[in-house]
This record gives sequence, structure tokens and C-alpha cells, in this order.
Amino acid sequence: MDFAYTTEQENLRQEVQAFISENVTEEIRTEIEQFGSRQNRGSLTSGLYKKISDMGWIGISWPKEYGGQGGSRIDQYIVEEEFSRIGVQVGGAGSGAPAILAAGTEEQKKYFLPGMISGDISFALGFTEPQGGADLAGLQCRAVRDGDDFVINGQKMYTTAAHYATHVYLMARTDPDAPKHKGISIFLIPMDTPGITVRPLWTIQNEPKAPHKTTYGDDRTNETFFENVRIPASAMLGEENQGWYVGAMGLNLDRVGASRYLLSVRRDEDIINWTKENSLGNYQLTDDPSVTDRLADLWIDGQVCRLMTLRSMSMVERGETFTYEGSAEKIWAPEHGVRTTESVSQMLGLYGQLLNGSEDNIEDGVFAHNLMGAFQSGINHGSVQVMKDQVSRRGLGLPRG
Amino acid sequence: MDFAYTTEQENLRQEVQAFISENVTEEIRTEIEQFGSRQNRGSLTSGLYKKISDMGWIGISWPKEYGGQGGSRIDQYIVEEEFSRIGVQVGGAGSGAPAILAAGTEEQKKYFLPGMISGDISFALGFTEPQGGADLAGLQCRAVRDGDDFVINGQKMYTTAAHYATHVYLMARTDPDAPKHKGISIFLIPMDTPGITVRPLWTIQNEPKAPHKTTYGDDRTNETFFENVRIPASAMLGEENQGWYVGAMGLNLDRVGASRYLLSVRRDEDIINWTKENSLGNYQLTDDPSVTDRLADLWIDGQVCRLMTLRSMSMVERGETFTYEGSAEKIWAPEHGVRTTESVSQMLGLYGQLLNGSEDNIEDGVFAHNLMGAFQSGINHGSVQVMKDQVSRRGLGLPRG
Amino acid sequence: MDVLPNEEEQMIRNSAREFFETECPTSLVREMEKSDKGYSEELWSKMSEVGWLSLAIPESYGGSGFGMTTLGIVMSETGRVLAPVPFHSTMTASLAISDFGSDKQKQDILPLVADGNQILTWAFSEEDPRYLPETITTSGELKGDQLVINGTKMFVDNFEASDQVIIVCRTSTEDDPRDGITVCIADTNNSAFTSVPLTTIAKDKQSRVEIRNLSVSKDSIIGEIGKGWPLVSDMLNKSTALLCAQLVGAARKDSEIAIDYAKNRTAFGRPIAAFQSVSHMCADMTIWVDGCELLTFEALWKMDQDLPYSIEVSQAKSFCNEKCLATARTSQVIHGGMGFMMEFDLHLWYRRIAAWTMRLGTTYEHRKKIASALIAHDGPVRLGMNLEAVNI
Amino acid sequence: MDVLPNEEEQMIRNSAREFFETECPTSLVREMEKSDKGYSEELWSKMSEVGWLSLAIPESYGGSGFGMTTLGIVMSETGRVLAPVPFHSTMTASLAISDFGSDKQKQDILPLVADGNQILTWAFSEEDPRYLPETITTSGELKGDQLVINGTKMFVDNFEASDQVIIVCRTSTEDDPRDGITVCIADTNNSAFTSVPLTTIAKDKQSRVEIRNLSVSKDSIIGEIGKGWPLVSDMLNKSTALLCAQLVGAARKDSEIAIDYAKNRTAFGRPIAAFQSVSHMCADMTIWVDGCELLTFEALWKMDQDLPYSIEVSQAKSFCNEKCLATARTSQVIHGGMGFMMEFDLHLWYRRIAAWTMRLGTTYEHRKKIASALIAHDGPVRLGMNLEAVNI
Repeated sequence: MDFAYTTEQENLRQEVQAFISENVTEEIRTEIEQFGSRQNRGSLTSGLYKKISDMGWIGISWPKEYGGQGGSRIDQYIVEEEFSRIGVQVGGAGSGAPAILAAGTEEQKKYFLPGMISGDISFALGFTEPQGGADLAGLQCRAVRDGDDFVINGQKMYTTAAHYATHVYLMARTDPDAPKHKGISIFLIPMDTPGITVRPLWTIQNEPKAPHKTTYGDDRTNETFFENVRIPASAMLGEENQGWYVGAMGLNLDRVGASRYLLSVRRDEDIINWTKENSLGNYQLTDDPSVTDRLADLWIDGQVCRLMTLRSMSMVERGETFTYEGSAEKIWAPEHGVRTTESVSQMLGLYGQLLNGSEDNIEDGVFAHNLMGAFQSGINHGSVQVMKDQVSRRGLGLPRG
Repeated sequence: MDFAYTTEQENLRQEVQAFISENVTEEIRTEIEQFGSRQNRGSLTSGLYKKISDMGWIGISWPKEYGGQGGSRIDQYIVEEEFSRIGVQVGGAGSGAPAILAAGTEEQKKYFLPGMISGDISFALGFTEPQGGADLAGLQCRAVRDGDDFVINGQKMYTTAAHYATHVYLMARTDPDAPKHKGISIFLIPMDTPGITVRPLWTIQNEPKAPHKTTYGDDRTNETFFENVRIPASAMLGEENQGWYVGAMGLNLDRVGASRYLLSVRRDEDIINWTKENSLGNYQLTDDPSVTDRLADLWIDGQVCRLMTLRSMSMVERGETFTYEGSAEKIWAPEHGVRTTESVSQMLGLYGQLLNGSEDNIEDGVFAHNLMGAFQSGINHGSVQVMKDQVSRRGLGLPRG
Repeated sequence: MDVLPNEEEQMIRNSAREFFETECPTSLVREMEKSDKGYSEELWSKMSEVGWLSLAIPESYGGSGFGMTTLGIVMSETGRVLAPVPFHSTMTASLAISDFGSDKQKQDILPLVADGNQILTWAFSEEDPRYLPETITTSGELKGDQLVINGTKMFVDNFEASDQVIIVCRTSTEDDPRDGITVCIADTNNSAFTSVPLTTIAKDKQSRVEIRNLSVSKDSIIGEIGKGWPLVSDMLNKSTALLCAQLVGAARKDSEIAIDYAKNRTAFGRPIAAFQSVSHMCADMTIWVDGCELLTFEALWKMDQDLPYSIEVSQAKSFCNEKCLATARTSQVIHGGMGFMMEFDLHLWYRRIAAWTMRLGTTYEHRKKIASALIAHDGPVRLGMNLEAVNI
Repeated sequence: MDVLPNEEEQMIRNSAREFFETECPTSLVREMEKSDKGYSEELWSKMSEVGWLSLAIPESYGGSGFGMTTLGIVMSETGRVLAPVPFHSTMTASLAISDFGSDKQKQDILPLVADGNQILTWAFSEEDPRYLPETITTSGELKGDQLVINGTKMFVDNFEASDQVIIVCRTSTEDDPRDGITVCIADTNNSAFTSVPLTTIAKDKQSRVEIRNLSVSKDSIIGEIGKGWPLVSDMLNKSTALLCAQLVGAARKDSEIAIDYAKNRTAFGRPIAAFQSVSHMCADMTIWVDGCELLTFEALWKMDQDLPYSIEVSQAKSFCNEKCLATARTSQVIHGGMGFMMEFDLHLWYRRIAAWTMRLGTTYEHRKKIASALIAHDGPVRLGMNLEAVNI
């Protein structure tokens, strides 16, 4: 066991922190606040992203031949964590990259991965459908072969990046007669392909707009409609009808990492650090034992989040496959995030109601905004309930209900 | 709504309290401590029980023609609560009486109910079997008709009173070909019928013996074996093959009432009152905000137990049938009892380990003993899981899984 | 002892439910979120016509003289539909006037409230958000027969919509912070007030209200000068109990929406309600709201009986804070991503329930009150006993 | 950074598991519950043969010089099988001697421990059960070159079985209760000791030990007279971390028993594990114990690295207190009535886990330490940082 970073890793972290304090200007921070965290939403942020990419800090653990550094997953985690803390996502969580690396053709890897590193390519995830949340494999979106092409018809929900991503990473049914897990394929499709339309779905956290550090703070997600979308068969990722397995592996990796870790624990650090430096009139929260007892409790739970994430990172670094560890993390961390958020609301009382932009709010209202979205992390990308089914089936070998 | 007892009811309570302080001598308390709470375990306790019975306080709400007072269920609750607090069960929880009243023949009612009031008749419950806890209706014990008799073969678990009760209230399968809920009948059988043998099962709380106020403090339960037990058909309660419905009604009523209420909340009162009067060396628990915050929390949860019980009593008094309220109480109260017990263990720390009879123990070790059994109240007489199924199906109309 | 609603209570509940479900669709709730006024004058006037506003006002002042239990039943129905009306603040203030005001104050104000012609609010909180007397620093100074008030009040409900506001100020500084508290009532259109809107989760209308040299007549003082704390404490208790009733109504409805959704939404080829993980959530929500309801109505009922009720209020609010929020969150979880979408109505409940759990006392504050009372009580305590609060 | 056990650690774990599962069936655990001695001499001697007792003792004193992580791994395996041996108390005391004793003390004691010829224990707690310096009132008085001790120690583990006992006493009363604490070691067969057995949930052997004019040589003092608190604090931290390891092993096994039972027990025509209510309990138990294990081994590992570890110990114990007990309770719940029967083995785990959660610091105590450290830390805190404890 080794619970510390190496000296090189500590140095890397300091290098990134120095880079940030040098390059992330007040203007960039304002832009991030305004446009959100995705790399290509504001021009200054895009410039920053380019610089980060030039440092070799995007996709550190990806192979060199595809633009990565062939480095360790832990190094990548360190870089991701530091940038996540200022609201810049560099890790490609939900980027589809792990699946492309694992299942892509040489051509796909050569095309997509360097593009994702440079920021020229980004993906919206097209998994969920209106009729299936938990039951992902029950998806209805159809891809029908027509000569060398596939023609796609269907509808996807919660395609969050669809209004600015260059591509969609789409799960569609290619064999309606096969058992549901065995008739699915994945396609990598340019968003400008004719027949794709995007309808915005606005989220409840964003009137007024949530500060960037909010959990699930995106103001917008989308419904995306596919109407006779014709694409070449070469857009398929992995083998036909094997898409479920390719996608599940990607999802498993998507459930771990720095950005998801911070999603669940930033409020722990934030509230402790806020109470250390502030008071509400004469009320010093750190003098209130009911509050400090809860703060310690949240801190401990947060450490468990951290350690579960590091366990996942350790496994990935070793090249081991999760049986249940990714799911375990995706149960503990979201449930903890909700506990934190709800506890904080009782610590702040009346102030806990105040949103971004309001007079007298606390930390841009992040605690209040978070209260409206923290529970989402137990729903998105595999609900806590589905994750518990996975732990018990895959991890513990329990029979299906 | 009316959340108070009437003046008459307050008077009744005072009368019972006065009776107790006059009649329950130190010797009787010692005997209760020694033999447990059942009325017929010690000679002094039996004498006390006789006196209580003479006061007309047993089965107050039962009809006069069967020895009761035709009084209100609330009155009966008051009497039960006061006697439960000193460790004497007068309410006939699990006595089978409600089912006999509802489904018995005139002859059965005339025979059993006065006997139960006088204490000459008592029942052991014969429901659960080795292969079925939650799945009560899957029971295997067979009763086969043979002329005017039935012949019974099978095995029952957790027949707690079987070694001292006069009768067993037995659920047996009379039609193995019918759907499982529709082939069950109930029999009221004298324990001295040939072919019945009782094997003790010792419980984990009782080395050394738990003080009487412990939750599920019985030191002994039993397995009861039925081998060619021949009984007349007149021993059947209710109609043949309708036993499930008769029994379920009785169980529903058995889940509510004073003794079950106190089972779940006595530790709340006990720990608060103990901390008010005691300290551990220089450690005054009432000065520790972590402790007092928990005490208040437990108190609130305990009030909910009380109010849910009073809701059930109000419904019974009105003659209304539970859809889910009895089950709701049987979920909330046991889960609360466990929370209390576990919280108390952290309040008392090292002292929380010490059992009855140990030097330096607290309140005869009741908190320590209770830690070993509190979870039982979420298992016995319908587990929390089964109760939640019932709330969702019967109360909310949700479909079966 | 019969903790279930009696026939009259059931009748009032049914009639209130029918009224509010008819008159207050979610479209109205959404519309009012965007309006400057923040409340529906039409709904308010209909409420007055039907008599909901006069329910708890004594008959001698134009009301129908029902008690807190009945008012709580109606308040619960307004919570159920999230009625965008200044009912809670108006009732809070008018109960204080009715309980502690002079005959003239009652005569002047209560009949107007009953008729729907007077909207009221109250201003207690300042920078320190706790509901303690020491948080009151807004100063009141007697100058002749005028009381001159200076200070800043926070989180004042519906200030812009209100005609009058009850103000809690400090007219002297004593060893015991409960001493020296004075309560008065003032017209909100006085230029001494500057109201700064706050943006809240509930999208309601709360303000920070700056008070600069507000001068009101001594006759505006409710109760005695310097001795206002018992009045304030009682006003807070009643306001809290009514907020609990609102929470209960909202949380019950929120749970019903989820239960309904669980019956109809399918996954893996069956309704999601057929999964124990979901059906047990539905059972939990039901039990939680039941607990909130029982605690809340016991507190309200005790108010009607002149029994001590302060601890009962704290029990109810502490439990509602935790369990109503848990219910609303569980409802969101059952809805999956849909509940996170603006266009779906569910968040209307979640946002208000969440906001209400942060008003009128946190779980920690209320548990402190309960613990103090338990410890201060002379002799052993027993659940269900009457328990006096400490420092009230 | 690799939080998983490395090859050597896995090897030791496997070998310890094989050893203890072979040598320590539940029949032995039950037998020792009834024995006066309370531990198995045979198992103890086998442990010594295999080298488990010498694992953490420095090579220069007859041990094999492994660190706390390795000792924790083995301790966890003893917890798994509930090994009835005085391993925890002996290790607690021998680590204190190894870390703080004089060369002579080490020379005298550690090789005997390594060989299985010396059983040790330690006496800290008095009437006030908190792990604070102010609870120490047992007096030590220097008379010539003798230290004379009087007082009462509570909850002393395995006193009767032990050869020597580390005693924490107060040799002077200073403003800061941490000052004036002295630690010494004494033969347990001294007639100054009267040991009164306590009857515990775990059916282990704890005593109240009365000390009347115990006279020991000044050479028996560990560290400096009057300056013993840092030593005590460190001993408590290491003892607590090892207890956490024991808890982790026991809770893991307890969960595995339940998972196995859930696969085999049928109800309603299928294994009960097929019900989400049960399968999700199994998932929860697994996740809880995982968290306990990660926190515990991070604390142990930091001990080996000379990094601050006191807060990590508090994190681990606080979490273990809650989650190991929850795991054991959940295992009982899955077993239904069967788990409540003496003749079924499950309670062997439940009773010990429950008892251990009450020893060496309650959840509240440990959270207080953590909160103080977080607040005292200069500047913002961040999860995973090294954090210094306050008042150590």
C-alpha cells in the first residue's frame, strides 16, 4: 500500500498550480463563471485550454501515438483535479475516449484522440432515451443498415453537450430481434450531419445561473432527435451489436476520476473553509458544537470518497478491471454529496436560501444552488439503485431479482 | 383531533399508578426481574396478575359477556402502558384474543377469553417455520382431516411461550393444493396434547440474564415439534382454509399497542432520565452538546412512535381497519429503537459494554443488553422489509415486484 | 384521545383541497414566480371571499374564530398547491395582533385582514440568522410619543406586497437579551424603509429592509415597551407551526406525485414501483410525512388548548426540516433526470420545501431548545408529557 | 500512490488468513468465552511459532521489524476469526515500549513478547471514560527511587492473563492536564493490585483494577516522569488504529456470512438475495467495510511513514464505530430470527464488533478531535492533506 503521491507527482501538482496562478487570469475566471466549464464555450477559456494542451496535460495517460504522453493515470488524475478545482474540465470525463482507445479502429484512434486533446473534437453522449433511464439497455433508437451506410432514427435525452459538441457518441439498436444487450452498436457521428436536431432542456438550478463550482451546474441539457440520419458504417465504434459492452466499459471508467470526486466533496471543503473565515453577524459557526460535529462527520465521509477514488485510480493504473469498485464509488460519493448539501442548508439557515447574484448570499450562492442539484449525482450516469444492483450482482455474485 | 386523554382516562392512569405503588412490592419486582414478565412465571407475579384481573383491568375493551369490560381501546392502552413500564404484560400482545373475538365460535369465545383474563389460559404463537420467516404464508406444517379430527405434523420456530403456555395458536396447511394463502387454517391446541414436544432455543441477550426492561429480553424461545398430534375439528378457529386472513388480522393488531410502543421508546426516556441524574466521573453527559443534540433527536423520533401508536389506537377505537398504519408503526418504531440503542452505546462508551450483574454497569446493563436485541424488533412479527412491502402495496396501491 | 381529524376538520380539509386545487394550478405558481408582485391578487381575493382569511380571526373582529388546528389544515392545503399568496406572513402577523394587540389595533387591522384588504408581514431576523433575542440590534428610541427605529431587517417575507409590518426592535440593552425588546407595527409605505430584494430558492419575495429613522406613534407598540420578547417568541412559535403545516401539505403532494409516477413509469418491462428499491422509498416518504403531520397537528392542537406548545413546535419543525426535505429529494430521485428539468413541474415543490426547511429555525436550533427543556425539567421525563420550554 | 495491498502484503494477508481460519474455529471462540483465562494458550503459542507476535518488534529485540501496516493486516485477520488471544493488548503495550522505552526496558520485555512468553496490557481509563488527560487521577508519588501508585483503573484488558501492565498515572497536578502524567510498567502479580472482573458484551476479560500502594522502581518509568502524555497519546492512537483493523476484519467476515446466507436462504420461492431490499443491504455492507478498511490502512500506513496520523486514526475509528456496527446489525437483520439464537454463530461477531465500537474513543470524541484540527489549521483545508491534531 502507498497512500502518498511520489515526489514527481507532488512536483507535477505544484507545476499545475503554478501554471494556474500564472495563466488563469481574473478575466478567464469571469468567463468560466459566465459560460460554464466546457473548454470551448468562451474564447479565453479556449485559449487557456490550448495552453494546457501544449503543456501535454490533456490525456496524459493516453498513448503517445495518439497525442498523449503514455503517462500514468495518477498523473492525469492530479492534473484533472487541479483544473477541476478552478472549473476547467480537462479530463474528458464522459468523453468517450476510453471506449475509443479500447475498441476503436486505428483510423478512429488517429482521428479522434488527437482532436480531443487539441480541443477540436468533443462528444455529446447519446445514451438515455425518454422511455428509459435506469433501463439503458432497453433503448429504442434504431440504426438500420443500408448498403455501406446506417440510417438512424430515434430520440436521445440529456445529451448535455449536444449544442456545442462536434460529435455525438450514440448508442443505437442495430438488431431489434436479439436480446436487448446484444443488439446495440455505438456510432461516432458529427453533429452537423443532416437530420440531427437539438432541443434545449433547461435545468432547475439556473434561474439565476448557478456558479461554475455547482454540482451539475450546467444550465442546459438537450433532447436530440435523429431523423433519417445517414452515416457511413465506418462511424461505428467496435463491432456491430457489441455496443453495450463497449459502452458499459466506458461508463464504468466515466464513474471514477477527479471531476466526479470533486463533484461529491467540494462542498465539504467549501463549508469548512467558509466557516473558518466567516461568521453570520455574531454567530460564529465554528463555536457551535452541533455544527462542528457535523463538519467532522462530513469530512470523514469525504475522506472515504477520496480513498475510494484513489482505489479506482490504483486499479486502473494496475490495469485491473473493476468488479464493483467503480459502482461502489458511484454509490458512496453521491449519497455523501447529498448528505453534505442538506447538512449545510441547516448550518446556514436563512442564508442557505440565497442564490447567485442575490444580495447577502454566501459564496455566490453555491450551497443553495447545489441543494437543487446535488441529488442529480445519484441519478446521472447510473443511478445509485442501479449501482447497488451492480455491486450485488457483479461484486458479490448475488442473483438477479 | 384530540391529542389528550379525557379526565376519566387520566384518572384511570392515576388509579393504575396508585395500584402499582401499593401492590408491586420489592419482592414482586425481584421476581419479575428473575422470571421475566409473563404473568404466570412466578407465584408472586401470578398473585399480582390475579389482583389486576380482579380490578377489571385485563381485556378492558373485550365484551362483557366474555369477561371484559366492554370499555374503550384507549383505556386498555393506558392500563397496558402502566403495567408494561414495570415489566408486567397484561395486554395480551400476541395473545390471539383479537382473532378469537373476531372469528371464534360462541363456545370458543366463552371458553378462551375468560380464561385469558383470569390468566388460566395463555397461548404460544405457532406461525413461523424453519424454512420461512418473511414468507409466512409458505408454511409447511400439515393438518390432515381424519373423520372428526385433524392430525398435525410439522415444526414451528420461535414459539416463545411454548414452555409455559397452556395452548398453542397454530397455523397449519389444510389444503396443500390451494394457492398458498388459501390453504391455511388456525387451530387452538392444548400444549399437553400428545405428540407435541418443545425444544428450547436460547437467545443471545441472556448470558447473563437480561434485565426485564430489555427489548426482546426473553431468555428463551423454542422450536415446537408436532408429530401426529390429533385434535378435534372443533379446535379450529374460523373457517377451514381461511386461517391466513384470520391470522393476518390478528397480526396486524398485534403490531400496535402499548407494549410494542414501549419496546421502541423506553430507551429514549431511560437514557435522558439517566443523564439527568448521573455522571460518569467528572463527565456530565448533559454538558456535552454532541450528546444533548442526539438526545433531542431521539426524543423527537420517540414522539413520532408515540403519535403513530396513538393513531393506530384511534383507528381501532373508531372501528376503522388499517390500510397501512399498523405496518407504518412497525417500520418506524423498530428502526427508531435501533437508532436509539446504537446512539446510546456511543454516549456511554466503555460503560456501554457492561451487562447485568457486572460491577460498574449502568441501569442493570439494560443499554448493553438492548444493543444485542434491539434489531430483533425489526425482524419479529413481520420484518421491516415485509412491512414496507405492505405499506407500498396495501397503503399506496403499488404493484407487486 | 383521537388523533385523527374529526368530521368538521375533514370537511374543512376537503373543502380547502377542492378550492385550492381548482383555483391554483401549477401554471399560476409559475406565473407568479415571474411576476414582480409575487402573488396572485385574484387568488387572494377569492380566498377572502370563501373565508380562508378570516378563519382564525376572532368573531368580534370580523372573523370566524376557528383555532390553530383549523388554520393549520387550511395552511397545509395552501402548501399542497404551493399557493402564491402572502397567507403565511399575513396570518403570522394577524395572530400576533389578535393575541397581543390592543383593542384598537385589533379593530383597525383584523377586519381588514378578514376582508382581504390588508396584507401583513413581520420583521424579526437580522444579520445573525438565529431566532434568539440577542440577534436583535435594530434600535428603537422613544422620542416624546414617537418610537424612532433604525436598523436592518433581513429575510422579510412579502414586504413589497404588504400594507403593514410588525417590527421587532431593541429599546434598551439589558443583561438578559430578552429584556428591552419592543414590538410595533408600521405602514410599509413609509419612506424610512428601503427594501432590497433577495433571490431565493423558493422564488418567493423576501427582502432585506433597511430602516432609517422610522418614526411611529407609541400607539403602534404591541404589548408593552421593552417587554416584547414573550410576544415575539409566541409569534415565532405560531409562525413556525403554520410553516410546518405548509411543509406537510407540500411534502405530501410531492410524495404523491412520485408515487403516481412510479406506478406509471416503466423500466425493465415493469412499472418502477414494482422494484423494492422504489416501492420502499414510497413507503418511507409516506411514513415520514405522516410523522411530520402528527407532530405538527399536535403542536397546533395544543395551542388551541392553552397547553404548553413551544417544545411541540420545535419537535415538529426539526422533524419537518429533515423529513420533508428527504421526501422531496426522494421524489426527485424517483423521477430521475426528468425532475431536474425546468419544464417539468416537480421542482416547484422541491424548491419551496427546501427553502422552508431553512426558515424559522434550523434542526440544530430546535433540538437545542428541546434538549434544554428536557434537562431543565424537574424529575424524570416521559414522552407525551407537557414540557415547558426554557428561556422563553 | 497505490492504495491496494502490494504483493508482500497480499502474501502476509493470505498466510495469516490461512493460519487463523485453520487454527481458530468458532468452537474455540465459544470455548474461550466460558474459560476463566479467556484466551487459548495453544493458539497463542502457535502464533508465536509462526511469528505473528514478533512481526512488529524491531529486529534488534528479537522481532522481524515489520511496520504498522503489516501488523494491521494480521490484526485484521485475528478480528476476522475473533481470535481469543491477548494480541491487541500485548501489541498496544509492546509498541509503547518499543517506541518510548529505555534500551533496558526493550531488552527485558520485547524478546519475551516475540517468543510468546510475555503477555502485556495497559491501564489508562478511570471513572470518566473519555480518553482525555484530565480523566487521570490515579496518583504516582516518588519516594526515593520508588514510584508509589494509588488509584483505580477501569476496563483493563486481559489483566489476569497479563504478566505486565503499563500504568498511566498522575505525578503532579498542573494547569494543563497533559502535564504531570507519568507512565510506568509493573508486574501484574504484585499484591498491590486487586482486579474485579467486568462482564461485557464481548465476553472478553476486562477488569476494574484497584491499585493500593503499588511500589515500582523508578526504572520502570517509560519516558520521563511527568511528561508522559505524548507517549500515552501515541499509545492510544496506535491501539485505536489496531482496534480498527480488528473491527474491519470482523465486520468483513460478518458481512460475508450474511451474503452467503442471502444466496442460500429462500423465501417466496427465490433466494432472499434476489430481493432488492436484501441485495442492497449486501452492497451497503460491502461499501461500508471498504470505507473502514481504506481509512484504517491509511492511518496505519502513515504511522510507518512518520507522517502525522492522529486525525487519520480518529477518522478511521469514528467511521468504524458507525459502519462496522451497521454492518453487523445488517448481517443480523438478513439472518432474521436465526441470528438471535445462541446456538447459531453469528452473534459471536455481533457482540464483539459492538463492544469494540465502544472502546478507544466514541464517535463523538473522535469527531471533536477532527473538528478541532480542521478549525485550528492555519489556512484552507483540503481532503487528503496532512493535518496536525490539536492538544496532543
